[in-house]
Amino acid sequence: MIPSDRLAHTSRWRKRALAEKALLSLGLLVLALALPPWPGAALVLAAAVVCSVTAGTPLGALVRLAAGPLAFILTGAATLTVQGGPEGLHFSQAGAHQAGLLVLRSLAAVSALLLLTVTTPASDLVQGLRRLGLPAEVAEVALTTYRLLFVLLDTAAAIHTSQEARLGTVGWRRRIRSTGLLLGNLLPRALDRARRLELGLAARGFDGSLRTLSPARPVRPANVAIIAMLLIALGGAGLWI
Amino acid sequence: MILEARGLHYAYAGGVAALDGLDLSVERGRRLAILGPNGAGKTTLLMHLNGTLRPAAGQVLLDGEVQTHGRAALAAWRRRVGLVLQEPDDQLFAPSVAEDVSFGPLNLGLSEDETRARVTEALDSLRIGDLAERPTHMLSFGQKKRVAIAGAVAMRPEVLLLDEPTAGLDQFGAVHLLAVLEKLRTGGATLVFTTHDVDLAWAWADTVALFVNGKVVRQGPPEDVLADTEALAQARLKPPLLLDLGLAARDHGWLPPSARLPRTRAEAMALMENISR
Amino acid sequence: MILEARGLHYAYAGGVAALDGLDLSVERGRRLAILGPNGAGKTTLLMHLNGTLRPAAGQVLLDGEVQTHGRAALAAWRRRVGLVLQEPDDQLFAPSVAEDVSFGPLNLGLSEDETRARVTEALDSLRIGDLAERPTHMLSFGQKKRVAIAGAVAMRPEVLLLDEPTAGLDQFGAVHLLAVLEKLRTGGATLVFTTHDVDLAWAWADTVALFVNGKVVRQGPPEDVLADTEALAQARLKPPLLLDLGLAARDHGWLPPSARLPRTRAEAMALMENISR
Amino acid sequence: MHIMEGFLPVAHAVGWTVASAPFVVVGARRLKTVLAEHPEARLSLGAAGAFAFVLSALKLPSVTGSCSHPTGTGLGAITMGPAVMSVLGTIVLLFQALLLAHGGLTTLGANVFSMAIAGPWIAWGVWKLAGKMGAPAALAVFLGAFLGDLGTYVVTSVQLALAFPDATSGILGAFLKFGGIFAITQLPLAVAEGLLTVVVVNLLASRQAGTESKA
Repeated sequence: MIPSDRLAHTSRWRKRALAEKALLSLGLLVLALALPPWPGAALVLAAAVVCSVTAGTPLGALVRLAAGPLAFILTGAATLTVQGGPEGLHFSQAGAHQAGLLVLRSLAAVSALLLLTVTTPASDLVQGLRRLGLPAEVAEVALTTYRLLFVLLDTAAAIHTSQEARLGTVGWRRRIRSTGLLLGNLLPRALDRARRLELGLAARGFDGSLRTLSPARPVRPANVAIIAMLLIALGGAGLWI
Repeated sequence: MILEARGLHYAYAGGVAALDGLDLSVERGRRLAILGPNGAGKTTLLMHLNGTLRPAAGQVLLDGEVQTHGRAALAAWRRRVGLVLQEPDDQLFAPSVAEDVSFGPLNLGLSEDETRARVTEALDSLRIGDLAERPTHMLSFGQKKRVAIAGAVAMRPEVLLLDEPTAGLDQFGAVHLLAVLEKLRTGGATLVFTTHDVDLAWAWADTVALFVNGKVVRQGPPEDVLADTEALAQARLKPPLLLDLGLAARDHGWLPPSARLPRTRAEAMALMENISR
Repeated sequence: MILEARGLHYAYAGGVAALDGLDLSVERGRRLAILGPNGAGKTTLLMHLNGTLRPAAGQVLLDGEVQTHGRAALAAWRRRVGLVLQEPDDQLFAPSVAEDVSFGPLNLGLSEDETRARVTEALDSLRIGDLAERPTHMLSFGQKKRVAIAGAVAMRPEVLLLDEPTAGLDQFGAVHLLAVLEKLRTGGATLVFTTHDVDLAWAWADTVALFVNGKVVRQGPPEDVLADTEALAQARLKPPLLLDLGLAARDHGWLPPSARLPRTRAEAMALMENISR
Repeated sequence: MHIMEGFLPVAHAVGWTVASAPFVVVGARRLKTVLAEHPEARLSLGAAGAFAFVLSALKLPSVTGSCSHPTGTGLGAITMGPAVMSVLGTIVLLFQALLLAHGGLTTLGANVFSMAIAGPWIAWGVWKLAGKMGAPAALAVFLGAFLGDLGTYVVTSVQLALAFPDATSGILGAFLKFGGIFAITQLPLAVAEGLLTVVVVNLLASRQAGTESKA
């Protein structure tokens, strides 16, 4: 199970139109990058978190989702606090200031991305991209990927459990070997599953394309107007304060 | 006969014969159980009955007409004969339930409105209308199984082929699934299912075909086929428990020779009541 | 008590409680059936009993000692408690049967000679010595299932946890598997298995634990637990058919109140004979 | 090694997207041609994509104990070829960003360049070259996967250095800083990934052999 996917499917905003959610999240993302980090990014960060929580995401879950990216952001930013010189590396006040702003900006951007991921299943986004002109073939491969990755994650978890039960994950060498065996079994099984899926879909008239009918979720102009006003207000505040 | 197989031959890549001159006939509006042990090739047989696999020799007839494997012919054939595989993950590919069920109707060339109507109808007939918007990967096994059947039902097939429909389901899940299938049948569908479960075949089939070594060695009413201990032994199977008990009751004179043998728990309990009187 | 669970709590990522204050005790050398409907969390429970999952609260005791989840403690724990999952494909990862079964013994740090001896012993005890050199992915489902069990048996666990051991097997396969497991038990192993099949629990368990809503609501001898219609109904289950028939026979006075109820087909047929006398 | 959302300045994000686009478009064209001939391949490609996602979501044991993931670029390139990997890799990176917040949308171009283009081509090239020079199969696989993984890490370090040059020592100094700090996790990971890929490729080969001898 993927936490953000589960959150997206159980979100209060699950049935909101894709365009509304995309406009809000991507708008915030653009603002996070375009506005000066202080106070612009801070405002975006606050807005994204408030929206995510309003959509029904527990704050704790949001923090856990942000933890992974944050580790990278902090490591990356840490390198900016030191400067190379003729006598080796030394701490840099200016670098630290730059790093702080970078962390703030990245965090705002990550929270905007998270707002999208906890309200909108990735499959909806791919369907949206398809309507915007993504080639159908690529979209269909992507949607098959989405569907099968859950099946394969379950399988991988079960294989891992059985390896643990037989002490296959104790020690570095055994873990490498066990992980290799896991993957070496998973790939043929993934392809085998694709073959069986082909047979299963043939029975339903598979003629080469994987067309389906998505539920219609009409855009509400009022919501779009509210989102636009929010984004303009944030942009204005970020520039003027 | 809505569906017939005549002299089907088919061998796997390794050269092992899966079907070896198989004959089978399916009566319209009835429930046929194809009974055999695991690995006997029951799935392979089903895949011949809707044209997914092409026999090396022999024919499949639909309403008396020999079917061919050209593109257009196959499409028409599969429209009339639906197939539900044992493992629902082998048939569900779309991210959500309603999207998945819409695949078949769209392939039939139906309009969006018609497709939507078909999806609703199919989900309702499987009693899973409330799952329409759920993501496929968050369903339980039993729910997936019903969605897979809805995917076939949405194409309104005349014959529905089901591979081990109750495998992996618990009592409750199996009872519910059978109730839903029964409703489809009274709606006019013909049901053909494979199983290795003699008790299921006994409780629920109108006709049983015993599948051994690539052939149907016996086909007929359950009380004949499932009482044929010798034929069953070839398939490494034993008679259903209730059939055995019913025959013993008949032997002891507690059931008149012409009376129906108990097929369900309720009938068996009623028989016990009768004996005590 | 060789194995005990006390007050286990565990919730899935979504916040749904899987185990909700679960207690369970397993007697040495016996067969315990954990009975519950699909999706109840039976697998999750097994994964706590060998330390794969760590409870939010509660303890697992082995021979009276509380188990901990440190690296070394876990290794010792899993050496003593083996786990066999439902799907054999998830457990066979080496190219050949013998290589696969050697995975556990090698991880125990045994020498090559000792490992070879263990592999032979495990395959023989599962009666599949002839499969040793076969590639794992070419086996039948029933063969894979036995190889997976051999993989656990080769580590000589004191307790063997089996998730739905007979699921997917036909009559013949199930009977053979149970015979093999019975041999392991007489060899000293304690067997704990999950199932949704009340008839299997009735035919084969010494003790039944009824698992409902994250708790064991009843644990005891099969004739008590499986006759408790109310408790079973909570788990969406019905009593075993033979138990129902046996109780009816007892009610009608054909069986003395103290006599053992029929658990197998043979015993039921013998009872019919008795009645007729 | 992913660059997270919002970490790159706008100009760099756009620049790397533009740099990656031709590879992905050409890959998508290839995909279209393949799928026109083999419509059913969309299922197996989807399965391969799902596999790549699972692969990259696995935690590998690393010496520092931090959570690190195999890139899968080597295995993907060796089993599927580097051209298809550019599209599949992009799909996988998109899902990683959307499902795990690992990487990002504005940094997708940069991540695609390092992990779906540079890594696979390096891995594939090294693997082929080592094979031609007579290296044993396992060594060729190891070198391909090892250097493919190292390659993505070097490219990412370059990307970061270009975005954040050191005030005194410039881009080169910044590259050494970023390279140095990530080397702690990436070097052992590259070794692990190389070994892992050897195990996988060996297993796949032995399964293949088993199937053929039986058939």
